[in-house]
Amino acid sequence: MSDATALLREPWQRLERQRQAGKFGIWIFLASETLFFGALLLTYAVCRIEHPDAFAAAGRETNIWFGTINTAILLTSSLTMAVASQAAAQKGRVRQLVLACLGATAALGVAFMIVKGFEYKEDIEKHLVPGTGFALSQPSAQLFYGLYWLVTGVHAIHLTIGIALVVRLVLLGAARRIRLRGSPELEVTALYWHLVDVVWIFLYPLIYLPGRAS
Amino acid sequence: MTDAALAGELPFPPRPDYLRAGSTLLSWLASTDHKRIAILYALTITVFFFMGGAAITAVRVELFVPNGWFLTSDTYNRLFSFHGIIMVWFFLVPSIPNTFGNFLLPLMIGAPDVAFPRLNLFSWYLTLVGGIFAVYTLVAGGVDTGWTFYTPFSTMFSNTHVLTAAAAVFVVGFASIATGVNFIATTHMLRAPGMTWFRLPMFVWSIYATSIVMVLSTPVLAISLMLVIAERWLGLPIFDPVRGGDPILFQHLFWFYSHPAVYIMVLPAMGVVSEIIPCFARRRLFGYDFMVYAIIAIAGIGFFVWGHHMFVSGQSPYASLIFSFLSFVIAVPSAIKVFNWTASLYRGQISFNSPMIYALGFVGLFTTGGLSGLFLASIPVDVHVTDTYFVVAHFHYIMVGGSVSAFFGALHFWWPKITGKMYPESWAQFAAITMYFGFNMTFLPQFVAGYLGMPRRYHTYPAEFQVYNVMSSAGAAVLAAAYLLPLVYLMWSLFHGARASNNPWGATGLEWTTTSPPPPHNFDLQPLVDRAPYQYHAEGESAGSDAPEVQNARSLR
Amino acid sequence: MSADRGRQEGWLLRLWLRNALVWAALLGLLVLSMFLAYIPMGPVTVTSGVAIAVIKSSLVLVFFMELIRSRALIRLAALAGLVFVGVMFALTLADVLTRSGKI
Amino acid sequence: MNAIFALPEASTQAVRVDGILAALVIVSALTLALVFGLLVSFAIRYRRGSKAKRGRLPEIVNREFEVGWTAATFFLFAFLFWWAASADVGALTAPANALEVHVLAKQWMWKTQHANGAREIDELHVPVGRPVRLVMTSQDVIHSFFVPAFRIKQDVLPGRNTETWFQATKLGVFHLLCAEYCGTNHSAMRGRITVMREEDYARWLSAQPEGDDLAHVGAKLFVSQGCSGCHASSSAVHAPKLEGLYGRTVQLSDGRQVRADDAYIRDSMLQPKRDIVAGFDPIMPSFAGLLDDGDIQSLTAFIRSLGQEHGHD
Ligand code: HEA
Ligand code: HEA
Ligand code: HEC
Ligand code: CUA
Ligand SMILES: [Cu+2]
Repeated sequence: MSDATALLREPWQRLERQRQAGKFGIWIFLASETLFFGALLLTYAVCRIEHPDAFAAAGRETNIWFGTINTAILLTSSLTMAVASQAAAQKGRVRQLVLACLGATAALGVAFMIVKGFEYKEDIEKHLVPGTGFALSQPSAQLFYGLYWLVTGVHAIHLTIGIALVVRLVLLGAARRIRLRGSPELEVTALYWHLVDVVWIFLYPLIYLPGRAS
Repeated sequence: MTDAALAGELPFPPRPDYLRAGSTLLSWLASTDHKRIAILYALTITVFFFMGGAAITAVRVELFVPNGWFLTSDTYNRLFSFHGIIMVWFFLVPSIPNTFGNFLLPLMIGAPDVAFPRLNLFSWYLTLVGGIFAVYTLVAGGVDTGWTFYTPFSTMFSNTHVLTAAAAVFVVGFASIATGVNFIATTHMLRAPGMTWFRLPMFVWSIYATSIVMVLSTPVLAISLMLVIAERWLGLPIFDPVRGGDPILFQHLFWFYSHPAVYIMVLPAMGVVSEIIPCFARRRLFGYDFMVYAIIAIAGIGFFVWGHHMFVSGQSPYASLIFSFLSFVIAVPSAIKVFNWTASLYRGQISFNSPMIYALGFVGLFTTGGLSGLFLASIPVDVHVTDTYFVVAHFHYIMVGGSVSAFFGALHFWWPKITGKMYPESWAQFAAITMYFGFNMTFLPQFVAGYLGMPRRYHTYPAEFQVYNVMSSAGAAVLAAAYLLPLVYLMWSLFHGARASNNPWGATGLEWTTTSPPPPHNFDLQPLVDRAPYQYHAEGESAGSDAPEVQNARSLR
Repeated sequence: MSADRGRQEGWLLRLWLRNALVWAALLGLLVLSMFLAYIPMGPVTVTSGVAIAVIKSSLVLVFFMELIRSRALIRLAALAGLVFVGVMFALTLADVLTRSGKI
Repeated sequence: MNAIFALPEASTQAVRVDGILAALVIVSALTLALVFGLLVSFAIRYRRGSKAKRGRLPEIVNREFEVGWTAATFFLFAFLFWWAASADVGALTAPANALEVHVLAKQWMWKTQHANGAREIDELHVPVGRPVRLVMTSQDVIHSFFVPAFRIKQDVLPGRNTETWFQATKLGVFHLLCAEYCGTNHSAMRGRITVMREEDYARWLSAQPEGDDLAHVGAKLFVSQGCSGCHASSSAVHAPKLEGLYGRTVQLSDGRQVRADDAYIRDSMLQPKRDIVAGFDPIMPSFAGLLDDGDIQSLTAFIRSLGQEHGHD
């Protein structure tokens, strides 16, 4: 009982209702995010339809190994996140497990960012930044890289927020400042994390796979 | 009315109302009470309304003569751009949803607050940050892209403060999304026992539909502006035609938001009118369930028509045909609304208090503006009148004649509830009527000027259009005066107005069952709902001839 | 007490197993899409990448995000985003794909 | 130039547009009369305390009413759409015998060029009664070519051609306005359209200073830019002959068919890999960045002239 009241917030009277509202709220937000990234992907689609060769040529210049490894990292982080949130919804004693999984999730997120950092470094060295001195001759190949930097940048910002949220949960949970079992915040964070992952799942074939076949 | 008489007899409520629960600045700026946040919003948008109005006043003065007389072209362009940006994103989009929606939504569904009170406060701060960006833009020298930010002008050619202007809108967009999420969750999760979906007042439905539009369309605005910022600031090519970018793509993204956004601006107004008309006609709302379906239909179909802003843009003619057809389709649910409001007057007991005048004004002006929308939806006609004053007249009819009227209607209707004070009725009626005439004087001539070929965003214009511009500018002066009146007498009423009773209009609706102003948590007892809204008379009867007090005693128990 | 622990380990195992299965499928699909990208199949190559991304994200949505066990309301919210993204793509591409020059 | 209360109907399209407009005005006026009429008469008749009969509501079945007016408005709107749309579709493509004029917009002027190379700035002379096709592009931002008296308007885009056409029916001088906001002097980006008798037009045209005509400029470019290295009939490279290409339907290697219009030819130069002609290798390099909009117009005119010569003999 006292546990439940610890998690309860204004204006709610019952934790169950509050949890439902939180979950519903985050899903609405995710729907909003879907349109956010949807609009970016639409931009990509239109540019690619108009310049198929430039996109193929530009896509070939990306480093598929960084991309694939990073995808694998994120997919794994989704696994640990899923386990954390599903375990926290159970009745048993799960604190250690949840903490460990959350920690792993955050670590994988950081790993992704590190790999991404190396990739960015390589891109800059290969002059794949649009503007003067751009490596490819077709002007429209710059469109691809304009979008590349933007999309991966926006994704990285989302991921950073995600990492911060997870780290917060780990710290608070480890210090027993909040109870992780049944925590609406954990559930909400997990859903956000998975969405960021879904976005990357779409970015992977669009960024790293064009132009490989020729 | 008998309010003045009643006022003395009302006992003071035993506990402080929300206005008196804490009087430090912090108790306002850190409050999570939806009613206080509503007041914060109200102050903010009032400031912005007058800023936007002042900018366009200068424009109207300049347009008195064909070749301008006190502004440079650059200043002119910055003024109308500022006007559009401020009026749309800092006044009209947040106007009814964030003030009245915030204030009334929990009250109307019998909840103590919105679902996420801290998010609610956060969203106001976002609006404020956006507003600071906007004001900074103005102070630093302004922006000259128009409110539409068309590329490649905005990305490569304008040398004004596009970045901060776009950032302002970007930030305020997130305030919209946050508010939308909050309201949707509130409507789903916090309805009082017995408050089923089909017992919701129309205003709640309209806010709910508006929130859905906000949540699903605003992110696309964010993206379109982010792309502009990225291209202009970071040099990432997206729309640059030299590098194969597609400027029309920007228009698609922009209008994917901005057409639904016009329904963000009008749906809440429709909700307001659907509350006022039954109350002052003492009639049930005609065809309640159809009104609900219509509002949902408008919100949904509103997403499918954006291309009607692009008939001459170089968009494919096939796409234009689809968009044209869908634009006609969306007029059907709008027609349902107009006819139902009209039918709600039938066999009523109509009194013409100022909210009712505004509401009736809304119906007429919205219909006029909406019908002109059908001209624009017909491709050959639009080809001729697009980007002329015909379009300017069209949207001011709906946004100013319609939505702003409804905003003022709401302000007067709920003023007693919000402040606990009555305003001077005859001044209010006078202001409402002046506004109506000033408005028509300003914008009716613009239809003609537009048809004759006067393009919009024109600092100088061919001399034959001068007649229309002079009429329009004269009307704008009347309109400005009419807008200043409420500012004065409403302020006055705060200090000298009679105390308002809980339900001065004899209206149905949960917000009228609590005290005026309401206590911090809205209701002393959890309300229970056992009937549909607008029970002004028994089913199948028409409005009775008794005084509203007597009727209320019967219908409200 | 020990019976309790036994039960707990039972569901823990199932929980891991269920999620690891999904994870394995995801990684499998990732590798698959990488290989398919190198096979020249014209438009099919592009489609395969996107189609696999759709499958992968459905897996995440349904199992990791537990849409499979969510209430109808939640599913509706998830669907709403997708529907309107669909509208945005459909109507924009209705323009882009039919601009002048093409029959 | 124009009367204050009426706008001349100076093109075939103008008559059509005004027809639709008149119908819309009538429908709207009737609707407004209905809505305002009901509002006002209810307001008077059922004002508070009036003697009008109230009592039980008559058995007007709500649902039937709603369905009735919903259906009525829907069909009315469907009809209006169909009517307006058919007028639009009819006006989409210019007649084949249309005179071709090239328009280049830039901040803040209109440059026009006739087929024989005569150039004008902020002016356009056209013969009455002949369809005129405008092929337009912009050097900087988006502009919009607007002639109120003709009821035509078309945005002019950078990096792309757009087209519109008109057939003037009245002699006179009419406004040419820029209708898409394009920066500081947007409102000063105005010009004049002079509609002349056919023979006056011919005389005017021949009196213009000898501009290099577009096709000739194009022919020079065709050599200097190296096009002829592949496309000339003597060339060893396997590239399609361009004679008679213009307006023909081209079979592409991926099975699509495309009409060789200005946009297609433009794309062929800027993005050759996009539409590969069936039977040829995608070896043509992109000329994006090498050719500006004016060059492209000239080359297009040249290719077009090849087609015409072919047709004549
Ligand atoms: C609140 C704002 C609002 C609203 C509600 C609307 C509503 C509508 N608008 Fe408007 N519009 C704007 C704000 C709004 N608009 C703005 C700001 C612009 C310009 C933006 C810019 O370029 O800066 C614009 C521009 C605009 C254009 C593009 C013009 C151009 O730039 O070329 C078009 C074209 O189709 C259009 C159409 C419509 C239609 C069909 C409706 C419909 O929803 C109207 C439906 C209502 C009715 C039709 C009236 C009621 C119906 C009846 C009473 C039925 C009976 C009728 C009969 C029997 C005939 N609008
Ligand atoms: C959304 C809401 C909204 C509102 C409420 C208004 C309100 C008004 N608008 Fe605005 N308008 C737009 C939205 C709105 N507008 C948009 C989106 C555009 C397009 C911009 C673009 O092209 O990018 C536009 C453009 C626009 C133009 C076209 C400019 C051009 O194309 O060149 C004109 C011209 O008359 C105009 C007039 C007016 C007038 C007279 C009012 C009046 O109703 C305003 C009345 C209010 C006041 C007058 C304020 C109160 C009085 C004072 C503050 C006293 C004055 C004080 C001093 C002078 C010190 N508007
Ligand atoms: C290296 C050789 C080469 C050069 C140089 C070249 N082209 Fe081509 N062009 C080709 C080939 C091969 C094709 C057919 C394949 C294709 O459609 O891309 C072609 C196709 C075209 C077409 C489409 C023809 C059709 O039948 O549809 C046009 C138009 C064209 N070229 C114009 C030009 C112009 C103008 C230039 C100079 C500015 C130019 N080309 C320079 C090789 C060349
Ligand atoms: Cu050119 Cu406006
Ligand atoms: Cu619109």
